[in-house]
Amino acid sequence: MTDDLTRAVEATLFASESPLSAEQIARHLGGVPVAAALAQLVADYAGRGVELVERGGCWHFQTAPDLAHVLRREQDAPRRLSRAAIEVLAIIAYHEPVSRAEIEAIRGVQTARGTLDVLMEAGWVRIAGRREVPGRPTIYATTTAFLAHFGLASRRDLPGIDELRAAGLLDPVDIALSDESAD
Amino acid sequence: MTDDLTRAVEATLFASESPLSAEQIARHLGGVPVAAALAQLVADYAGRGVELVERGGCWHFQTAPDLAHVLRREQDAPRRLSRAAIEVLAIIAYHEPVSRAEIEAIRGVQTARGTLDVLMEAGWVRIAGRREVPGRPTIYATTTAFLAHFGLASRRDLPGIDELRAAGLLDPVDIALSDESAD
Amino acid sequence: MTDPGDDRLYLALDGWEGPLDLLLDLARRQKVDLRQISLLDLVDQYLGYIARAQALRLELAADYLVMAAWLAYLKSALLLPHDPALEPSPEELALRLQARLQRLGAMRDAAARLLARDRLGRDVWPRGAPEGLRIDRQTRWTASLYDLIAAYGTVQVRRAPTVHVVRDRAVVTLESALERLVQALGAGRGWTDLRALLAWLPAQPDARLARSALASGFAAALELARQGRAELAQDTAFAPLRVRGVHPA
Repeated sequence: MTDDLTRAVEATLFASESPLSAEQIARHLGGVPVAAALAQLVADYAGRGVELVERGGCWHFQTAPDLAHVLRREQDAPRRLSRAAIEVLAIIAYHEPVSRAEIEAIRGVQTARGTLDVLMEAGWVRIAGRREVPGRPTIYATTTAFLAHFGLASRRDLPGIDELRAAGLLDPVDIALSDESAD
Repeated sequence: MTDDLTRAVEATLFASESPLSAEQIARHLGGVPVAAALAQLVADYAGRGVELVERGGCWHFQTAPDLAHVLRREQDAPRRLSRAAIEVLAIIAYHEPVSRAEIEAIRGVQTARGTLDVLMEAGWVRIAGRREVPGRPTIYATTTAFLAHFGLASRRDLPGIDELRAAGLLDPVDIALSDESAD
Repeated sequence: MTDPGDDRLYLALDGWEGPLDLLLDLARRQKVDLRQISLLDLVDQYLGYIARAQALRLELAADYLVMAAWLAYLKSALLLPHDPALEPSPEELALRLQARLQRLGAMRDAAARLLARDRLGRDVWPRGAPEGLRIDRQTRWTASLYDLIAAYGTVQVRRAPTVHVVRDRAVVTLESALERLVQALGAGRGWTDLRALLAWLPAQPDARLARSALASGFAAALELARQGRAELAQDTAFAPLRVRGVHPA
């Protein structure tokens, strides 16, 4: 059975919002010496999930260092790529290695710097060196993680232009015009 | 020597900023059952200056109640509730879920607009839907924070609730009958 | 006003939460279990209290007065010989009032017992400085192969010079409709349904061709009317449009 002073020290340290020196604890408890109680608590908590430690003359409870991994947990937050990002990714996949200026030329739109960052953060795009032309622009290529995510054995598995056209993905005809007989 | 799971549960509860249900702890620790570890910890801490308690299905460590006098500080005085507020809180706790009209029938007086707001702001009372009777009145119930604040493991621990129920004093309130004096 | 107890009563006027609260307070002064209070005494005490408050010209909320009237009625009903026609009976009403007082009293006691418990933040404390459980949210980007390919298709389409192709289709031009109409009107017919004049269409006309012919024919008729070479008439809205040629004398 824990004695009352030890219990009081224990509760005081537990409830305190900041580490306390032995003097502060003693003052809080009416001026009694607390060194023995602190030693007792250190022994009581040894090997538990929580321990009593002294840092710079002040005492506080902390979770055992070997359990740090328990207190941090990773959680996946799935997010869909933006339309711009997936367009840039597609251009890199079909044209790699490709520079940013080339990507912009193909898209016909400026590419926000963040878009390439997102793709690199996702692990799908990597810097593949520099092109040996004036200005030595950085060139980008896809990664094996890209192939894995999209279930491709290699880039050759990407459907070719002819297949895209056959699938109607390159049909330039204005849909509104060709649909007239429906009314 | 405390086993690893118990230590992990102990550290998790110590580190958490709010009470955790057994399911939350288990999920945090990767899906292992934690009931035995919780029981072990309750036993370990019994009689110490800190104890492990369950409130409304959620667990947290708190200081032992008998040390209140040692730990109480000036700034701890919680905001005083008005008599009306504490009475309304008791009525909700013992009768929940209960509508405003039913609360007023018991108290024989209209409830000031701010009274329920204060209780909801304190986090002790929540809106529990609507009663499916004409007018679909909003009904109120207490929260786990209410149980935690008043040190109740569940509503069954409300002081005297069994006797009150046996005496018929918690029967559904008949607004029409109890309202004859106001006609 | 000589009884200091009365003073307390009056001074506490604002302290009551309605007439039921005052009744409960008065009932508790009888210092017996609420189930055994003398209701007649209680009614007298309440009415006496109200009377003194009025004598002192204290402002009483209306519901105190309503309760006073109701209690006076209850008292007279209880004292008068039993009238079997009264429904509910005065005894039943008295019991209900007692039940209400008991219920309110029980809740008031319960509230006091709740307040006296070891309350978190007043008697017991949670950990003062919890480390907190960190949940690192790691963004996992997703996209499907279809998204990728479709996006590339979009880019390619945007790159390609836009070619708008209007499908070849059977139309009756305004010129040919004008020509037809002039011919038909030239034959010196009287008023004729415009549609009849367009009957030179093939026997099984394509629906779109017929529509085109009608539209062009209508436009041609308007043009001829504008030029003074034809007249148009319609009896009512949506009635057949009739047309006849105007030949210079």
